[in-house]
Amino acid sequence: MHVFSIRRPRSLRKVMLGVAGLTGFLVVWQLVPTLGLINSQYLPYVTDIFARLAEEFRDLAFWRRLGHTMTSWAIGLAVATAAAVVLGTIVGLVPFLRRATHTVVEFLRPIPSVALIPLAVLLFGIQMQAALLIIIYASFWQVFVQVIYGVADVDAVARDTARSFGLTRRERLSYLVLPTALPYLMTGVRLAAAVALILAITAEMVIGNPGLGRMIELSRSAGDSVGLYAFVVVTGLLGLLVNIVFRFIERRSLSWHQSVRGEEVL
Amino acid sequence: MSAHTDRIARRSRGGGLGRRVAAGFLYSLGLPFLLLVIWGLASSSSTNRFFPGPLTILEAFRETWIGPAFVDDVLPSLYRLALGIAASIVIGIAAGTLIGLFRPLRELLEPLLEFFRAIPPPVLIPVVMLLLGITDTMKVVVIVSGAVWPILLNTIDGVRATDSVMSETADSFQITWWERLRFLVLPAASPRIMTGVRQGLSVALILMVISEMFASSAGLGYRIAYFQRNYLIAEMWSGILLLGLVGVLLAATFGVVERRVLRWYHGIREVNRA
Amino acid sequence: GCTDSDATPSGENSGELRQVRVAALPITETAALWGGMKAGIFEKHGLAVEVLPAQGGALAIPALINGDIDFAIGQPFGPFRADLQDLGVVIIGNYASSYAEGDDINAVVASAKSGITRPAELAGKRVSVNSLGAAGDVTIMAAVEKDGGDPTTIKFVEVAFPDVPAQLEADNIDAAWVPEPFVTQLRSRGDTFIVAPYQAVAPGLATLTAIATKEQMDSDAELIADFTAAMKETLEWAQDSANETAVRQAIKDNLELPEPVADSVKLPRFGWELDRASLESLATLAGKYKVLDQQPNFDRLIQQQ
Amino acid sequence: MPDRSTLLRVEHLRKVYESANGDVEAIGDISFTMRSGELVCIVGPSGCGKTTLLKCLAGLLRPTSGLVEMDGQPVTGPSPAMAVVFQEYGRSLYPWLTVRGNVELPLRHKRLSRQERDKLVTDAIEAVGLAHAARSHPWQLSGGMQQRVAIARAIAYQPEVLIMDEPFAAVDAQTRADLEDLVRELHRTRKISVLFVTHDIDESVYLGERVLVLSASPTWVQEDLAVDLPPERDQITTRALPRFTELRTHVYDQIQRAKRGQAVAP
Amino acid sequence: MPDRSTLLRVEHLRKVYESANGDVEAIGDISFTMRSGELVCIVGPSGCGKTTLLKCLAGLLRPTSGLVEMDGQPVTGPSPAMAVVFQEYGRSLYPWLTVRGNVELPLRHKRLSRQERDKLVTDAIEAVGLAHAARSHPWQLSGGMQQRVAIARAIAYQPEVLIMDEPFAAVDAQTRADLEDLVRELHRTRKISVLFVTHDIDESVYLGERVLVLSASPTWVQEDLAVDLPPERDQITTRALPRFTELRTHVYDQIQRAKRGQAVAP
Ligand SMILES: Nc1ncnc2c1ncn2[C@@H]1O[C@H](COP(=O)(O)OP(=O)(O)OP(=O)(O)O)[C@@H](O)[C@H]1O
Ligand SMILES: Nc1ncnc2c1ncn2[C@@H]1O[C@H](COP(=O)(O)OP(=O)(O)OP(=O)(O)O)[C@@H](O)[C@H]1O
Ligand SMILES: [Mg+2]
Ligand SMILES: [Mg+2]
Repeated sequence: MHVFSIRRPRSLRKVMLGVAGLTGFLVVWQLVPTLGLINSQYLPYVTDIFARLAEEFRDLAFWRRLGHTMTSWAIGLAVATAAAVVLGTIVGLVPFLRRATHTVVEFLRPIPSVALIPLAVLLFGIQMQAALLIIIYASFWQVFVQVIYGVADVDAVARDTARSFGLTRRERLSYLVLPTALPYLMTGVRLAAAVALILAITAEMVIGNPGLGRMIELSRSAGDSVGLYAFVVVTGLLGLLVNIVFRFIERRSLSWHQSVRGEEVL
Repeated sequence: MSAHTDRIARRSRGGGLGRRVAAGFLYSLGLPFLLLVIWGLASSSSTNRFFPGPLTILEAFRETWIGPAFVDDVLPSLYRLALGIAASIVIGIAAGTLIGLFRPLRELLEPLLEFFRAIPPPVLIPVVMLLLGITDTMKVVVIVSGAVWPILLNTIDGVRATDSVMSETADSFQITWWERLRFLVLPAASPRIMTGVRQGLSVALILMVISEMFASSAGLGYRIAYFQRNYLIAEMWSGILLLGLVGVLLAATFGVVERRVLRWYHGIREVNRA
Repeated sequence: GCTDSDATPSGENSGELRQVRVAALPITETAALWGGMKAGIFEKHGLAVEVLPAQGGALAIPALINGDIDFAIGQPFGPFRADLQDLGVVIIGNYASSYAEGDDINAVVASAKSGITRPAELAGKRVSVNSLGAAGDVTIMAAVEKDGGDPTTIKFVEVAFPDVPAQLEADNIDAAWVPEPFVTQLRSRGDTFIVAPYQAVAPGLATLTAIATKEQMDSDAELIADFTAAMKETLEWAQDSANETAVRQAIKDNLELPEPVADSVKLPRFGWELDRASLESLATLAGKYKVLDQQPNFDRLIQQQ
Repeated sequence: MPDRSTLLRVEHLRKVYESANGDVEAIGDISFTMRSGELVCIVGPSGCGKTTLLKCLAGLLRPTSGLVEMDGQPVTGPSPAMAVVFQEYGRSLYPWLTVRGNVELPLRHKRLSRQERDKLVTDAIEAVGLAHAARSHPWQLSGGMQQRVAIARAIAYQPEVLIMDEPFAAVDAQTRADLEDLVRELHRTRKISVLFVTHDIDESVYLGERVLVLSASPTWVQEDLAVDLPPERDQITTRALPRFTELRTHVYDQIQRAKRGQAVAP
Repeated sequence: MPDRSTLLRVEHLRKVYESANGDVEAIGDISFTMRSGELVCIVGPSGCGKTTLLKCLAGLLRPTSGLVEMDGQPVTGPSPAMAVVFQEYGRSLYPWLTVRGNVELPLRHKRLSRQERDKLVTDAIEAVGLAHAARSHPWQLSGGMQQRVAIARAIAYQPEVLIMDEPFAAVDAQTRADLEDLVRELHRTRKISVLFVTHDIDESVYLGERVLVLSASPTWVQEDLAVDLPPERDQITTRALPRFTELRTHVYDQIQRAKRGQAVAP
C-alpha cells in the first residue's frame, strides 16, 4: 500500500458539493411548476425569480431595505448574545441560581415572540426598537440555554487542575469555562442568528417598518408571487451567508476542538 | 481547630428524601412566586390596561381555559404539539447523525439547510398549506420546520465531536455500524442532543402558536391571536400564561427523561463536587 | 445602471408643518390618503403626514394609545372591540365605504368545483375570511341566514387574501370572502360569485374609519380639527372621478401591484361622513352571531368631527 | 521457529502529521517483519512514534508512505482479528457503559451464544482482578482499574493479534507481574501474536521473543534484538538469570543512545 | 531533621464514594504526618485509594470523616502553595492552549514580570525536554510528552508543596531517570515538599526519604518506611547499593502482602 501525501483541496471540494446541493434543489424547484405539480402562478419558476432578483440587485432601494433588516438583525443578535453569555455563564456556574431560575426560564422561553409584538409596539411604538425587542427576546433563549449546558460541560480533571493551581475566578472563566462552552456557544449563536433573521423579517412583515419583511408583505398582498419568492430567496441567501461567516469564525476559534481538528486527520 | 466532618458525612437516605422534595419544591416555585408578588404590587400601582395584575389574569385564566375551551382549543393544540415534537426529535436525530457522520453529505446539504433555516415560517405557511391543505398535518409540518433545527444542529455538532480515541477503539474492534451508532456515536453526542431537544421543545411550542395564528379557526395560538385582536388583554395574558405552563410542564417531563438518558454524564459531573 | 425606486421627489418644505403619523394598511384603499398627500392637501392645512403601514388594528391601536401615532385608518371592528375594553378610542370620521348598489368592493366567491351557487348553500361549507370575528364572517352569516341557510354550520377558516386563489384551487376551502382585485381574478377563471355580503346585509357599510384617542381629542383639538379638514378635502378629492387617475397613480407608486390591476381595481366610495346606522346594525349582527358579547357604546365611540 | 508464516511486513513506513504550525515527522523509515504467533516488544524514547506505528499497523492511521502488509494483504483498515489496548486507556472506555458493558461491547457482533459471551466477559474481568467492580462505570474507577478494563476488553475479544500500547503503565508492581504472566500465557496457550509497547525495559525482555528498539525522531529501527531466554518464563527465576541482566543492560544502553541521538541510521 | 515543622497532618481520614450502585469505601482509616521539606513516596495496590488520598490532601475532595491539616490549618480548599500533577494528565491539559500556554496559565495571577514569567516557562519546558514542541497543542503530542507538559506546568508554578500522582508512568526509562533526578534536585535545592505516588518500587526507594505503603481497600497505612539512603543520590551508584536492594525487596514484599490482603490492620 503505497500512499503518498496529497493535500486535497478540501475547501474547493466543499464549495463544489455545497453548490451541487443548492443546484439540485433549484432544479427540483424549477421542475415542480414545469411538470405542473403546482401552478406556476403560486410557485413561480426559478428562472423568473432570478430575473427579478437581478432587477432588484440593481435597485439602490433594495440594498437600503436590506440594510435596514440587517441593522436590526445585527444589533438584536449582538445584544442577545452578549446578554445570554453573561447571564448564562452566571446562572450556569452557580447551582443555586440554576435551580432557582429553572422554572422561570422554562416559563418564559416558550412564549412566542410573535405574540409579544403588540406589547412591543405598545412600549416602543411602530419603531425599530419594537422589532429589536422581539428579536432580542427570541434569540436570547437560544444562546442562553446552550451556554448553560456548555458551562456545565467542564471536564472534572480539567476543573480540578484549575482549582489546584488556584486560578482566579476570572482566569478560570476565560481559560477553562468559556473554551469548554465555546462549541455550545457557537451552535447557540448559529441558531440565534437564524432566529434573529426570521424575527427581523417577521417583525417587519407585521409591524411594517421598512425592510425586507415589508417587501415580502407588500408582494404578498399584491399577489405578486415572483416578488414574494424573490425576497424569500434573498432571506435564505442571507441565512447562508451568515452561516458561512459563522463557520469561518468557528474554524478559527475551535481549531483545537475534536469536531474541527477531527477533519484534518485520516 | 480541626476539620472533623463526621456530621456532614452522610446524608441519611430515608429522612433526606422528604427534605429534598421540599427543597426542590421551594426552588422551583420560590422565584416564580416572588416575581408574582412583585408584579402584583407593580400592577396595583399602575393603571396601564395592557399590563393587568396577576389576579385579573388568574380570573381570566379560570374563565377562559377551564371548561370546554380546554377540549376544543387546548387539547388539539397539544396533540399537534406532541406530534410535532416527536417528529422533530426523530428527524433531527436521524438526519443529524447521518449528516454528522458523513462528511460529503454534510458538505452537500449544509448550504441548503442553512438556506431553509433562514426562511421565516409565516412565509412558509402558505406554501405548506398549498401542498398539504389546511390540515393538522400542515400545522405539524410547520412545527417541525422550526423545532427540528436546534436538534439537528446540535446532533451534527455532537456527532462530529466524538472523541478520537473512542472512535479508534470502535474501529479497532470492528464494531458494526449499528453498534457503533448505538454504543458510541449516540451516547457520545447525547449531551449535545439533549441540549438541542430542550431548545426544540420551546421552539415547537412557539411554532404551534404561529401555525395557528395564520390560517386557523381554533387552537391555543388562534385564541391568543383572537384575544389580541379584540383587546381582551387579560385573556391574552392568560393564554400566554397557559403557554408558559405548558412550557414548564414540557421542561419537567424532559428533565426526567434527560436525567435517565444522561445518568452517566451527570454522574461524572457530580463525582468531584467537593 | 442602478436605479433607486425609493427616491422621493425633493422639495418638501416641511419647515413649519406639523408632523402627523398615521397608520394605514398597505392596501389599495389607502390610495386616497397617498394621493391627497401628493396633491398637497395636507400641507395646505399645515400638516406633514407620514404613513406607517401597520398591520391591522391589533397593532395600530396599541401604537395610538402609546402616542407613537396620531391617527389610524382601520376597520370598524377594531374600535368596537377597543371600546368594549374601554381603551379610550374614538372614531372621528369615515374613510371608505362599500357601495349600496352595483358591484361592491368585496364578495364571497365559491370555487367552480364546489358547485355552490347561492348564499344558502354556504351552510356546512368551508368559507375563508382574512380575519375571524370581524365584518367578514358577521355579514356572511347574515347573508346566509337571509337566504334561508343555517349560518351556524358554516366552517370559517382564516386565510390571507393573497393565498385565497391557490387554496380555492387546491380545494382546501369551498368559498372565500375576498376584496378586489381578487374578485375579478377569481371570476375570470371560472369561480362563482355568490354574494356581496356588505351590500346584502348593510348597504353602504363603512369599511374603513379614521380612529383617534379620546385623550388626543381633549388635549389637542386643534390637531383634530386640522386633520379633519384635510381628510374631508382629501376624500372629496379622491371621490371626484376627475382625480381617478391620480388616485390610481398613487396605488402604483406605493404598492407593488401589476399595472393592469392598479388600473382596473375597484375603488371604494370615499367620504368623511359616518353612517352611524350601518355601524350600529353591524354591531347588532355581531351580537346576534355571538361575535361580540356586548354592544359598544356608540355615543362615546362615534365622535364625528 | 522458521516455519511460522509472516504475519506482518512493514517496509519503509513513514508518517508525517500535517498541522497548521508545521509538519511533524513522527516516523522516519521503519521496516521489519513479524511472524505469526510471535511476541514482539517495542521500546523507544518518549515521542519517537511508537503509538503512531501501532495505529498504522492496526489500520487506524494512513501512513504517509510505505507498505504495511498483514497476512500478505495490504492493510487498508482495522482487521477483525486484531484487538488494541490504547495508551489513552481512560478515553478509550465509554463512560456511559459499565465495566461489563465495555468489555462486552466488541463481542456483541461475534456469533456467540449468550452463555459463551457471558463466560468470556466474566473470565476476562476476573483475570484482571476486577470482578468486584464489574457493575461500576469507568469514571468510578481508579486509573489502574480503568487500564485493566481496557485490557480485559481486548482479552475477551479473543483476537489473533493483540496490540498493546503501554498497557501496564498505571498498575502496581504486583498486578503488573500478574498481568505480564497473563499475556505470556495467552501468547503461549492460544498462540496469539502480540505487539507490545512498553517503557519498562525489564518487562520488554521478560515478555518478548524479540525487542525492537526504535530511535528518536526521525524514527527508524535501531536494533532488532532476539531474546534468547527459554520460552517457559517465571517472574523469579527468569529475572534472576544472568542472560536476562545482560539483555536488559543491552537494551538500556540502546535506549540511552537512542534518547541521546547517538545512534546512526543504518 | 527533627527540627523541621509539621507540614501535613492526616488523622483517621476516611473517604466513601456514594453512588447509585452502592457506596465504595476508597479509604478506610489513614493517619500520618509529613514534615516540611520532606519527600514522601506513596505506594500501594491499584485502586487502593492513592489518588483519592492526594485529592483530599490537595483540598479537591472533601473527606467523609477525619482530619487533614496543613501548616496547622484544616484544609478546606486548594492552597495556592501547592501544585498537583494529575494521574489523568491527558485530561488535565487544556486542548485549546498550546504547550506553552498550558504551562504559563497558572503563572498568570502570580505577580511576576513578563520576563520572569517567560523565563520560568521556558526553563520548565526545557527541563522536561519539550523545547521543540512548545507551540504544539496537547493533542498533537504523544502520551509521554503530554505527561511531561503536566510536569513542566507544576514545576514552573514554583510551589512549596508538589503533589505528583504517577507522574512518570508514560515516559521511557531514560527520560524517567532524568525526571527523577529533576524532582530530587528541586526537592534538595528549593526545599520543596513532595508527595509522590508511584507504582515503581525502585523509584519510590530511589526518590523518597520515606515510603508509605498503603494496604488494599479498606485502606490504611500498612508501613511507614524511612529510607536511610544518603541524601546525595545518583542513578548508578545509589541503585547499586546493597541497602537499596534490601529496601526495595522489603517494599516489594509489603506490596505483595497488601495486594494479597495478608497484612493485618494495626
Ligand atoms: N495528532 C497529531 N498531530 C501532530 N503531531 C502528532 C500527533 N500525534 C502525534 N504527533 C507527534 O508525533 C510524534 C510521535 O508521537 P507518538 O504518539 O507516536 O509517540 P510515542 O512513541 O507513542 O510516545 P510516548 O511513548 O510518549 O507515548 C510526536 O512527536 C508527536 O508530537
Ligand atoms: N468517582 C468515584 N466514584 C466511586 N468510586 C470511586 C470514584 N473514584 C474512585 N473510586 C473508587 O475508589 C477506590 C480508590 O480509587 P483511587 O483512584 O483513589 O485509587 P488509586 O490508589 O489511585 O489507584 P491507581 O493506582 O489504580 O490509580 C477505587 O476502588 C475506585 O473504584
Ligand atoms: Mg505513545
Ligand atoms: Mg490513582
